Amino acid sequence: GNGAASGGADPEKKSIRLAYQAFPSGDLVVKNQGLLEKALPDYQITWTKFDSGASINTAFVARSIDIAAIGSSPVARGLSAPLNIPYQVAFVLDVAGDNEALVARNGSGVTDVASLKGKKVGTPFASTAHYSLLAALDQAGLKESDVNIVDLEPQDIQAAWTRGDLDAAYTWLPSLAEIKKTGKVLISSRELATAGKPTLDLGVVSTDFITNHPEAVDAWRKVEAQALDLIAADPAAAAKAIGAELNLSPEEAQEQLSQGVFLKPADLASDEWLGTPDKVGKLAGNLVSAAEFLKGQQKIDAVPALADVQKAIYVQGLPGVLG
Amino acid sequence: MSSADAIAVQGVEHRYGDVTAVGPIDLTVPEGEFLVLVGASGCGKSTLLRLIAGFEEPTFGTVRTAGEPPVPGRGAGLVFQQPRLFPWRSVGGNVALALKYAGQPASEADVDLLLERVGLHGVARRRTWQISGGQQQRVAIARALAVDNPLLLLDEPFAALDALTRERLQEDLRRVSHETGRTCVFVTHSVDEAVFLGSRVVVLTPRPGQIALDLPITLPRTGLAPDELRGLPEFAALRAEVGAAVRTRSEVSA
Amino acid sequence: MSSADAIAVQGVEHRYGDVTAVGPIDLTVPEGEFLVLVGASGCGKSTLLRLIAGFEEPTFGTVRTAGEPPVPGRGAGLVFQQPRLFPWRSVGGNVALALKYAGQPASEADVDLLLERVGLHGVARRRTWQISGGQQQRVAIARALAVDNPLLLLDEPFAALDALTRERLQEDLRRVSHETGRTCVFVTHSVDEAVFLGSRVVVLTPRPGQIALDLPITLPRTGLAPDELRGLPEFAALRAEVGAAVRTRSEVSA
Amino acid sequence: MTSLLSAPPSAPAAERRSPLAPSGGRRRRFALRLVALLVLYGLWELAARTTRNPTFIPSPGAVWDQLIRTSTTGYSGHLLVEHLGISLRRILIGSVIGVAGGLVTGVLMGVIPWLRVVTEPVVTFVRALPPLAYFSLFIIWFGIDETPKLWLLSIAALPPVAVATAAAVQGAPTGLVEAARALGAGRWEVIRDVTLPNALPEIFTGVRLAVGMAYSSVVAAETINGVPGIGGMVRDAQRYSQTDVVVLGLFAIGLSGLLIDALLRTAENRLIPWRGRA
Amino acid sequence: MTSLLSAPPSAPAAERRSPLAPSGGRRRRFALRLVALLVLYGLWELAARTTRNPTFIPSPGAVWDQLIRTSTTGYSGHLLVEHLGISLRRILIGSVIGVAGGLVTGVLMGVIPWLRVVTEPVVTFVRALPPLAYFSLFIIWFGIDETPKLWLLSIAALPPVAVATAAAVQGAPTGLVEAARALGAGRWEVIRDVTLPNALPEIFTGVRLAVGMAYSSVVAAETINGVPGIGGMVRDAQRYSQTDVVVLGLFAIGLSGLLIDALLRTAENRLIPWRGRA
Ligand SMILES: Nc1ncnc2c1ncn2[C@@H]1O[C@H](COP(=O)(O)OP(=O)(O)OP(=O)(O)O)[C@@H](O)[C@H]1O
Ligand SMILES: Nc1ncnc2c1ncn2[C@@H]1O[C@H](COP(=O)(O)OP(=O)(O)OP(=O)(O)O)[C@@H](O)[C@H]1O
Ligand SMILES: [Mg+2]
Ligand SMILES: [Mg+2]
Repeated sequence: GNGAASGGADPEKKSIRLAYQAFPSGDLVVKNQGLLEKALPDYQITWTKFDSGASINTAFVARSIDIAAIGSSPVARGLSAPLNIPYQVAFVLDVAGDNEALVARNGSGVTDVASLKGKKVGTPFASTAHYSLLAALDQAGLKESDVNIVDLEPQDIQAAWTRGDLDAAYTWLPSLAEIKKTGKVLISSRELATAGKPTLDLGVVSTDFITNHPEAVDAWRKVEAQALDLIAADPAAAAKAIGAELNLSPEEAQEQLSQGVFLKPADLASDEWLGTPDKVGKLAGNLVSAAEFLKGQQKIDAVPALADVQKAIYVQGLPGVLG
Repeated sequence: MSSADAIAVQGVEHRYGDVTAVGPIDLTVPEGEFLVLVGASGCGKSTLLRLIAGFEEPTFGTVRTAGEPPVPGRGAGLVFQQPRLFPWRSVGGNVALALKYAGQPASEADVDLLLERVGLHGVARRRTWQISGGQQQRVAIARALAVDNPLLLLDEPFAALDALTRERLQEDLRRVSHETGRTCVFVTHSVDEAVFLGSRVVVLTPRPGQIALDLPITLPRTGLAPDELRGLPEFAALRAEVGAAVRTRSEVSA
Repeated sequence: MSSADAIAVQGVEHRYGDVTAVGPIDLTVPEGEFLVLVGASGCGKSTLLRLIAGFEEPTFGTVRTAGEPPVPGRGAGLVFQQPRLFPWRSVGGNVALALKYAGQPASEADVDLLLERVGLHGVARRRTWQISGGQQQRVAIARALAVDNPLLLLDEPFAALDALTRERLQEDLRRVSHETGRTCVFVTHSVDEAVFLGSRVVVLTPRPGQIALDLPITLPRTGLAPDELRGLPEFAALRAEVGAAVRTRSEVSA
Repeated sequence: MTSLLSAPPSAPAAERRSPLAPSGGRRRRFALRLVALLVLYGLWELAARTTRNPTFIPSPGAVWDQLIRTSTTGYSGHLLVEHLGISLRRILIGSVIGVAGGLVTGVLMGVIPWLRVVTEPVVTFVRALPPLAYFSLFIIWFGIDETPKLWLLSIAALPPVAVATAAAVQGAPTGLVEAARALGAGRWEVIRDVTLPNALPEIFTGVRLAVGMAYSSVVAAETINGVPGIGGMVRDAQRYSQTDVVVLGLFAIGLSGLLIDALLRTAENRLIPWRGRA
Repeated sequence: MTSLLSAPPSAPAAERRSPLAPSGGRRRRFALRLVALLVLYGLWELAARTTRNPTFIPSPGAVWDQLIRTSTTGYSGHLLVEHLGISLRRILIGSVIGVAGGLVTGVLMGVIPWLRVVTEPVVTFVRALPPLAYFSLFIIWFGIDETPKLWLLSIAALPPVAVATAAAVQGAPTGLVEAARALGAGRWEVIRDVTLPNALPEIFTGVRLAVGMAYSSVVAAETINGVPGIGGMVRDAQRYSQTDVVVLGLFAIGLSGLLIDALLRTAENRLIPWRGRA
């Protein structure tokens, strides 16, 4: 048990183990430009790439990481029974916008969400896209069983799509870009977000780490905010950093970046998202409704109480600390 | 070398790597002859038989059977020194397989007939490891007898048999070879057996085996009972001659 | 049954499934005796040897060697009917392994000595399939001689050897068994060999093997050269007696 | 005479006095397994109690509850037996195709030298490839329904049989091959009557490994459109950290695998009475 | 006398007149492989040209370019050789552990009857389990660094060796076991001097399969924290539909697998001169 034994629980040991994922966000800018390393020179910092929120949850359970970039849907799972992972949401990395969308294939005869009835729709199960798809169906008055939902990884969606095996798919970039070429966007996560079903990428920090290294958490939030500023101010520079991490050309990276929704650091502390120590933001409610959805799917045992989820939003020092 | 020769071995020498096992040897066996090979252990008898059967190619010289380079399984039946039974087939199944290769429908009766010819009763359904060593050897003989080849090569086939069984099989083989006119090459260590069976006995020198004595056996092939034959003074004389050759020309060798 | 008896077989019968292979047999072999077993192929000689070696347990009756139930590899050396060499070891390696089990440091010289004793020179480094059938059998004998057991069980050890080699090994075995006082049980189909080697010859009936003749051989064990021994009138008489027993009491059987 | 056949060959001497001798062996075996099972159960219960974290080690009780629940109300819309049945069908078909393909490849490779020269590297290359890496190609070629899954399972099952068969065929005993040829057997008769029977024990090992491979590839195969299917169920449960369902799925897979292997072993013992006698 | 040893055993008669007879065999073999390679290349080029979709079938040229690029500027922050080197190290360690474990398990299973009764079902159970299903448990138990990867690879490599060894050990030739015992060999001496050498050919087959298994599990093992690592690289590329990199990775895996298998085969031929002679 190498990773499991050491790390965040030990206040003496100055090390941070970060989990990141391969979606375009400020997190990658922080990693690529070494912002955190510069801010905390006496910490030993390790970055580990994960390819799903589920495996990040597992790593948290194994006490192998301290801070992670993770989707809102897995966070809702992590905060619910039986997982009850002791971590707190400390940052909103981005909100899914046009980079996640439901697309109908040309020639499938599907024109809107409602006409998906009886059709075959692909999406990666247990992802934010899956959640959004079900939300979109619900919005259109369709039951889950009305549609034939197929579990496929994004690259497999692209393959199946080309063969004409799918009528529609809810997926994200880069496969989204490919299938959009021969399809029509029915709804995107940006629209669902405005309709109250946002899906987000969050930064979470283990409770142990917060207790032992609050100043390191502050530093991390600062550099993440810095990255958001850079994305807003100099998208080209941000895209270059992100592209380097994703093995993409800067142009491709910038194209992808432009389709996401990146908040301003100041907005994070608004009531819409994290909120402040005095008033925790709507994010908590959002997570609870995601949990309710999961409960309906029999994927979790119980929906956590709103108050408990609010406690799991780390708002200490907001909004000042982001500046 | 006339084409009527069943076997023509010309200037043959065989080497395994650096070891010269036999040769050089020149040997012509006319059709219908019963040739017995005698020689010290390790002198190359089995090798010579394998050369004639086509399982080895001579390092030097040529081997012809019925005028052609020998091909294993074509025109020559071979009993190896070891039984080499197929363990995945029953005793009867081993014989049946040989019958099948010979193109005959392998009825149970045929199999039993062949087994009885070598003195085996009621063992057809046993597994090959459920019979004694001598019985295994006899199954191997029965298997080789299943195919009607003009040439029969036998490598110490009776070595593991008791005197009585051995004599019966000797008589059977002597009679059959005479009646059918098949050519036989027979390897044995028993001088008595050599003189009794052979129409010609060849004694080999120790490795590399060369011809030390090539003796035609002038005893009558028919008309005499085995005991009468063995009682002939010529028999004793021939036996003594072969025995002396074996003793003087054989030295334990590797 | 005195504890000085090397082998005590009491009311032994052995069955393989439904087949009764030997028995019932009662047989006591005092220490130092050279017992030769003769009998038709399939009469149960090998089975009896395996019972004495401890590789089979009798279906009925008891077997004791040196007063104890026999355990394979303890106190008895065994030469099987087949050579059973280990193909993953060279010829010399097979002998060296036996020396190792005997607790002796297996020097190359020791190995060569043992091989030479059975008439093999310069084959130590060959693979087991690179020697002839008779040579393989001799390696098996050398392997069994490596261990100094008070009891030596030999199952047709000389069956594949030429007359000269065979006689040399016979003489060696006869001398050694006499000098060391080892008890031997020796299976053979050769009546001559039986009378020459044995201090006692037991002829078995066909399956299920029972004792048909139990004959002490009263020939002198020392002092005479082999040829002189074979020339004795008693030798001829004994050979005739055993030969007659084999012939009358043996019928080809399964 | 017939009764002779039914008599079992006498056990090898080395095992003669083993504690599991034929008489009373069955019962003893059963008892041993039961004890082992109880010990394992005890360990599990203990581990579950001490870790007290159902995502780490779900308790036996929780798994049992899931068994009841998934068998009555189902999981991901299908009952446990449905998941298992569909997967077993896939494993079966995949194994059969893979084993057949492996046999043919193996025999050809072992028997025809020039074919081996070309095929051997291809087979070695293919069996080194991770299914997860090339699975997407299958989708492109075969869609998202049964075909790609069956392909994946077949390809997983093929190599053990092919490699074992080829090795065993190449190692055919010279003595017996010669014996068959001396009796007049042709090239293919030698293969049928000597090489293959002789290779049978190793082929069986290959087949048992192949079925195991098909089993352990079922989750990979069912990453795509895998529900219903036990692999799809396990994946789903995994993503939601429902470890009790994951463990239940593992048990369903492992136990049915055990059953099939037992069948194969019985067949092996029946078909290869000569093992150890050649 | 020494020179006798170096002489190769005469080839089995059945292959005597094969087109690949010793003399000129090497060159012929090489030529055959080259032709096969060219044919495969032609097919690939053709497929790439006709589909015209680089995400499905990248052209040989594109893969070559990626080879140059990843070898000079790298991919995901590491050069191709680094990815490959790290993965090979994992495969090597995993294989060694798995093979050693498999050998021990197999021998014990084959030799000690009561242990077999208990161990056999456990091994069968475990080898039916899909690594993807239990990998998350490894993460929980062993963290996210090397340990869980090595465990996964070891467990993947263990079953072929264990099953093949156990089967071969059980099938030890009675005749030779008896011969050793007659010479005074004890239980363990019989195992060391008869059972194991006799099982060696099958064990080698098991080892070759095991290494193949470790190879094909490397992507699964590197799903988490797998960069640097060839499996991690492939997965990364997969996610971004960079099929040329995926194919490059597959080639790197397959070709190095080929190399290792060739080494194993050479060792096998050296170590088992008696194959087919027993
Ligand atoms: N593969 C081989 N490599 C090297 N030497 C060999 C090989 N096979 C046989 N020999 C040697 O060649 C010689 C002849 O062997 P062969 O088997 O023909 O003898 P043989 O006359 O049949 O002896 P036996 O009466 O003992 O059966 C022997 O000295 C043997 O050691
Ligand atoms: N496993 C077995 N199952 C059934 N019958 C067997 C088995 N082994 C041997 N037999 C039979 O038992 C009898 C005795 O066999 P054994 O090997 O002892 O004979 P033997 O006297 O040594 O013969 P040989 O001189 O041919 O070697 C034979 O008739 C044989 O067919
Ligand atoms: Mg010979
Ligand atoms: Mg016998």
